[in-house]
Amino acid sequence: MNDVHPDLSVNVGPLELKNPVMAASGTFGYGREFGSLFDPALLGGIIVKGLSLEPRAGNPPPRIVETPCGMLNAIGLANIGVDRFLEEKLPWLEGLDTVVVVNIYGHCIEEYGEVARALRGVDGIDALELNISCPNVEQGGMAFGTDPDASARVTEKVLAASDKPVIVKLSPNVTDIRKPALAVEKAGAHAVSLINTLTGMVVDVETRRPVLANVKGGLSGPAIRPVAVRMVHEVVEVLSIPVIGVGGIMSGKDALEFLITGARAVQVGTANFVDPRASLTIFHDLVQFCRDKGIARLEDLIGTLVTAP
Amino acid sequence: MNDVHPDLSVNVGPLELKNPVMAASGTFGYGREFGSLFDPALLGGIIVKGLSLEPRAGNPPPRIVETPCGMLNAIGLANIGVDRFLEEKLPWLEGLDTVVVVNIYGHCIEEYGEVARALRGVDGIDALELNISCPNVEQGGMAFGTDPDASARVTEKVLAASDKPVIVKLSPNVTDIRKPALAVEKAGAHAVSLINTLTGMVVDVETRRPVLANVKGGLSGPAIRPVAVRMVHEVVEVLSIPVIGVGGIMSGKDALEFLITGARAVQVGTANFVDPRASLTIFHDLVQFCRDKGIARLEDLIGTLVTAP
Amino acid sequence: MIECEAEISGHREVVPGTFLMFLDAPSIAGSARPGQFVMIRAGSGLDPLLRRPFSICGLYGDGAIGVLYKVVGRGTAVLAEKRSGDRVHILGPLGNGFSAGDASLPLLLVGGGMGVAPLFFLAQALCGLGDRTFRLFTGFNGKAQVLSASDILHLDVAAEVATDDGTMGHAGPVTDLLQAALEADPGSKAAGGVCACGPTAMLERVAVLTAAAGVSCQVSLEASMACGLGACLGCVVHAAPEESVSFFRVCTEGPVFPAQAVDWTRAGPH
Amino acid sequence: MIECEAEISGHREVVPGTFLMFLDAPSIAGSARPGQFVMIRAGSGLDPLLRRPFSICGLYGDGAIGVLYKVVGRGTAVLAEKRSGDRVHILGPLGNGFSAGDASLPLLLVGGGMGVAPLFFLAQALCGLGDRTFRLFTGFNGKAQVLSASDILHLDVAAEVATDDGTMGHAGPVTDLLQAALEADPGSKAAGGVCACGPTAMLERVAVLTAAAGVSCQVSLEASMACGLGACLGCVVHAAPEESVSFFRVCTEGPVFPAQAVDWTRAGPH
Ligand SMILES: Cc1cc2nc3c(=O)[nH]c(=O)nc-3n(C[C@H](O)[C@H](O)[C@H](O)COP(=O)(O)OP(=O)(O)OC[C@H]3O[C@@H](n4cnc5c(N)ncnc54)[C@H](O)[C@@H]3O)c2cc1C
Ligand SMILES: Cc1cc2nc3c(=O)[nH]c(=O)nc-3n(C[C@H](O)[C@H](O)[C@H](O)COP(=O)(O)OP(=O)(O)OC[C@H]3O[C@@H](n4cnc5c(N)ncnc54)[C@H](O)[C@@H]3O)c2cc1C
Ligand SMILES: Cc1cc2nc3c(=O)[nH]c(=O)nc-3n(C[C@H](O)[C@H](O)[C@H](O)COP(=O)(O)O)c2cc1C
Ligand SMILES: Cc1cc2nc3c(=O)[nH]c(=O)nc-3n(C[C@H](O)[C@H](O)[C@H](O)COP(=O)(O)O)c2cc1C
Ligand code: FES
Ligand code: FES
Repeated sequence: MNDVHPDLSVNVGPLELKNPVMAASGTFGYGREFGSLFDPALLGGIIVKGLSLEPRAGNPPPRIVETPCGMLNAIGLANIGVDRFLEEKLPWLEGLDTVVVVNIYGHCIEEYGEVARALRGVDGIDALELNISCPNVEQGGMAFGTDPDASARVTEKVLAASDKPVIVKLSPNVTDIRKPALAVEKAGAHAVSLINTLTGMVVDVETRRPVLANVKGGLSGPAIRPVAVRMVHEVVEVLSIPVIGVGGIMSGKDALEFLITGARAVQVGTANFVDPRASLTIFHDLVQFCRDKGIARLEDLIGTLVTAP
Repeated sequence: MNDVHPDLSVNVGPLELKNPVMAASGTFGYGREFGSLFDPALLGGIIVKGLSLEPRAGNPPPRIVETPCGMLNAIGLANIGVDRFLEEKLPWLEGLDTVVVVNIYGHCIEEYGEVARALRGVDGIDALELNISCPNVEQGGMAFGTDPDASARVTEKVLAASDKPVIVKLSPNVTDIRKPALAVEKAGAHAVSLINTLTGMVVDVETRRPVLANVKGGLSGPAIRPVAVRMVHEVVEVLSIPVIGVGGIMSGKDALEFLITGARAVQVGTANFVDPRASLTIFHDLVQFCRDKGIARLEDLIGTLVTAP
Repeated sequence: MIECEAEISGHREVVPGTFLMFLDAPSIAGSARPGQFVMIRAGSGLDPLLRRPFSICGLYGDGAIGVLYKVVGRGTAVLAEKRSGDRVHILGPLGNGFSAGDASLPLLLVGGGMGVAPLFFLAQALCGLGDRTFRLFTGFNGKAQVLSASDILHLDVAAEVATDDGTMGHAGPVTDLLQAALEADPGSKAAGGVCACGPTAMLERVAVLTAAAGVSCQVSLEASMACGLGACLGCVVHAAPEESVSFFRVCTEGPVFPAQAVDWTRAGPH
Repeated sequence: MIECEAEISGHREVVPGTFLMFLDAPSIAGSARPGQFVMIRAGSGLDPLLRRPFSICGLYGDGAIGVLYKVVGRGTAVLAEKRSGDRVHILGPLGNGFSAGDASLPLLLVGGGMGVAPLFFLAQALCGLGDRTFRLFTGFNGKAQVLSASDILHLDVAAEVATDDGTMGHAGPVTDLLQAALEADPGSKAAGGVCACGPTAMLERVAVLTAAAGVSCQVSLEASMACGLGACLGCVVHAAPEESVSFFRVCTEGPVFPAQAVDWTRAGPH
């Protein structure tokens, strides 16, 4: 069995991935940063840092702090803006034989539409991922993602402006993750990815100040994996569009928790910092697991979770 | 400074604690389990395992599993019921010179009231803590704590039936923790404690089953501390009743994060498993911190967080 | 029962992947009974977080306890990296332990895999009693995994060994040896009872055999644990329908239970 | 820049709480420039989680790099427990490093506390160039904390030392020594530039002094880091108002910056 090559390809709605391991937005830059360590084209997909219409400087430092089995970040969605992305980053990405997803966001619904329009018809971009975890300026800074209606309206706006498959990335900071999931499905999203970061805070007891200049930040890393797996489980039970699992994936075994639960692909985030080759290792772990278990198509593993006693 | 004895006493509304370190419900049994390791009376308070009117057997095993820097539990609120508690456990607790809080719950609003009534006028019980994170059978099993109105009604019901101060323990599995907090304050709660566990899930990739027989469980331990500190911060900003901080406290430094943020006391949970003397050590850490910093009254430290840049 | 930071006074790999660790803890050694266990904090940091339970496999020199463990995951892997002189936090002795039963008749000890650990301690204690006779049956996957009582206890206890692959002793499950012993002695007047520890499937088989033979049987069970003190209610096993309760806490009501008190139909894989 | 598991070929405590670790990493040593750093994964498990950044303090033997670090928290504490022969994952060399500037004039190297690390490597490299002259000023709290270039580099570089408590060398901040050197040389025709690393307050002072003297100055900065590769945008510092950008990433645009490119008013405690 050890010599056969299991088929790891999966499709996420209209997207065909050579394998289910993608690099999560904001943790893999524009891919090239990792290019001297391994070939990013070996991954199932690359999701670039969240992009807005205009360049954004982001929050003042400190922007990150380690927490138990995780980290908080308050980058403030710093990014180079659509124009520079298209000029400086996309050409290299376009050369890669893998799926390229552009993560976009705005501070009002209009802005989401504008970014989508600016990327309309651009070759080399296989899909858009909407980060709806960022503050909704129109509605008092509460994140779009915490309001199912706002989530749906953002999705509709982007679908209307774009010619690309749209993945909506859900915020875990909600009472019932199924509500925004169902709302964006109804609005026409091609897939959902979850989870984005949990909001957290760390206090420096010496200075009696929050460690992050932004006071609060987003919690990521293995610490949040049980919450992510639970939410993916809740969402796959009610949704018919595909789900991409994200949150604390450090190893192939962790990725399998999401795939078995029903995610059709996974995103690796914080692990890229712990080991810049983590996503590649996770891919290799999956291949090995399929071989050991005699699984010819990883597809057959997806959603095989048994919950009956 | 090292020889002076800083005053660690704090009051949580009507409750006078000799120090702010309490043992969290469900992690310290009925106190006596730890009695051969240290004198529980040295703590500011003991909160016993969640009590219901009738004894409950709880969930089938496995009930617990370790997660990165945390653990999931699905005990199912197993407990010995009010009668046996009063006969077998309270007498010993009554003998302790510390605050004894009884954590109670029900599966319908009525049941909360009944437990409160059964404990009415009982000596040796200094306060009640309402666990509203458990499923609301009347409303399709969604936790009371995720619905501000239900939270308020439970609080009113208990206040009407009880002669004791009432602490309401908030669930973190909500979009906006300030809503249930404000609702129970309005309903007359004397204090709130937060956070209870975050709902999570772990999958055994070999058996393709959830590790917990109950499928989902509550995530606790250091992994959730940043979320707990953030929620305490959000709640102290809007509430006028006292707040007790809970979640991932392993050391005095961790407890200080909550106190500086504005919690008037803290609860130590999972740490009791990692080190059965953890709560005592945390108390000693606080004394040492006050000495090192020349703080005569710990009271003066509470809520001194500086968030201005 | 106490909590202390014990020095590792010895540590060696007895068979591939299985280690014997000696911990200097006089106050624990002084009161430990066979079948009791300790909770060991494997790491100094937060990963692994919880302590891990391990049976006491014997007493060594003055004030040391032995722990015989197999590397199965993160906690045991971290433990395996410790060296003599390192210190670890331990809590114990915990649980109830085996009861010796009718002293006039020989005890039958049945251990499978790592389940031999508490039985080695029991064998050591029985040898100490001198007059007390017993037979020790141990089962393993193969010769390479065999844990020898004499090697680990420095006692000449001649265990009767069974291996699944037949590479040593009887070819088959260790329960065959128990079955033979019970059948060789109809009405089993010669058996003062059975003490068993090992995989659940093996224990269930032991329960069936002893029930059929009318011999009293004590089994030592496992469960995932957090506190080890009876406080968290995390370590339960299903009680037999006849019992007054639905569940037993392995850490305090156990880990040793009368075989008939356990609901074997719901005892699960481990 | 590569990622590899490097063997620790040596490890000693040079002054209380500060350690010198040698890492066998020929491919990193082969391309490392003074001022560059490596990201070291201190633990094998999940605590600590992220890698920690450390300057390369010099090259040793064939293919080893030196890391001089102080124990300040969990990651460095775990690192301090490692022994020769252990292996750790490292990523590097990272960052831009110092540029040598005008080769005809002497460089002034100013290091405070652990900030001496990258300057030791620079001193080693300058000695290697032979003809290149330089002066090394180092500052510490007291004699007990003094890190000697000759001890750590096995090079006879006579550093001019300052201590806050006056227990060794000049009594006062190391910047006094720089100030004296600059004042001794009006118009500072004799200074090919200043390279500094240390606490932010010290660096700010160095920036002021060099600006006043019209001497070019490079400073090596610190920031909390996650990736070290320019991908996470976590490690930024405020750029001076004149700069075209608001922030610089310390890991890639730095850690070495022209002193005037930094917004010292918002450079923060560390
Ligand atoms: C009372 C008692 C006595 C024990 N005595 C011994 C002993 O003497 N020697 C020994 O080697 N082991 C013993 N065990 C089992 C031991 O506790 C586990 O092997 C250990 O906790 C695994 O920790 P880990 O971090 O290495 O593995 P984990 O990473 O925690 O788990 C790895 C694998 O081990 C399994 N596992 C985890 N916890 C347990 C458990 N409590 N029991 C069985 N399997 C488990 C998991 O399901 C998983 O498949 C005992 C358990 C109990 C409850
Ligand atoms: C480019 C660069 C080069 C460095 N070179 C060296 C070196 O050669 N020798 C050396 O001893 N240290 C060096 N540092 C600092 C070193 O990275 C930190 O001391 C280390 O990360 C602390 O890790 P910890 O887990 O022990 O402490 P933590 O538990 O992470 O933090 C403990 C304390 O250290 C502080 N701290 C955390 N991270 C940093 C940081 N990046 N910079 C400064 N303080 C920090 C925290 O604020 C906290 O007060 C360098 C940092 C950078 C960015
Ligand atoms: C430093 C950092 C920056 C991030 N930036 C973005 C972003 O721009 N857009 C986005 O949708 N998610 C962003 N995320 C969230 C991750 O994509 C991912 O959803 C989250 O970190 C959980 O996965 P993990 O635990 O594997 O990191 C960021 C995460 C981190 C740690
Ligand atoms: C095993 C276990 C049992 C618990 N039982 C209860 C309970 O009965 N009632 C309750 O309100 N909270 C219960 N909790 C929640 C804790 O009191 C606490 O709120 C939570 O664990 C977070 O704190 P920690 O991270 O310090 O453990 C339990 C937690 C654990 C781990
Ligand atoms: S382990 Fe906590 S009750 Fe048994
Ligand atoms: S550390 Fe990630 S960008 Fe600098």
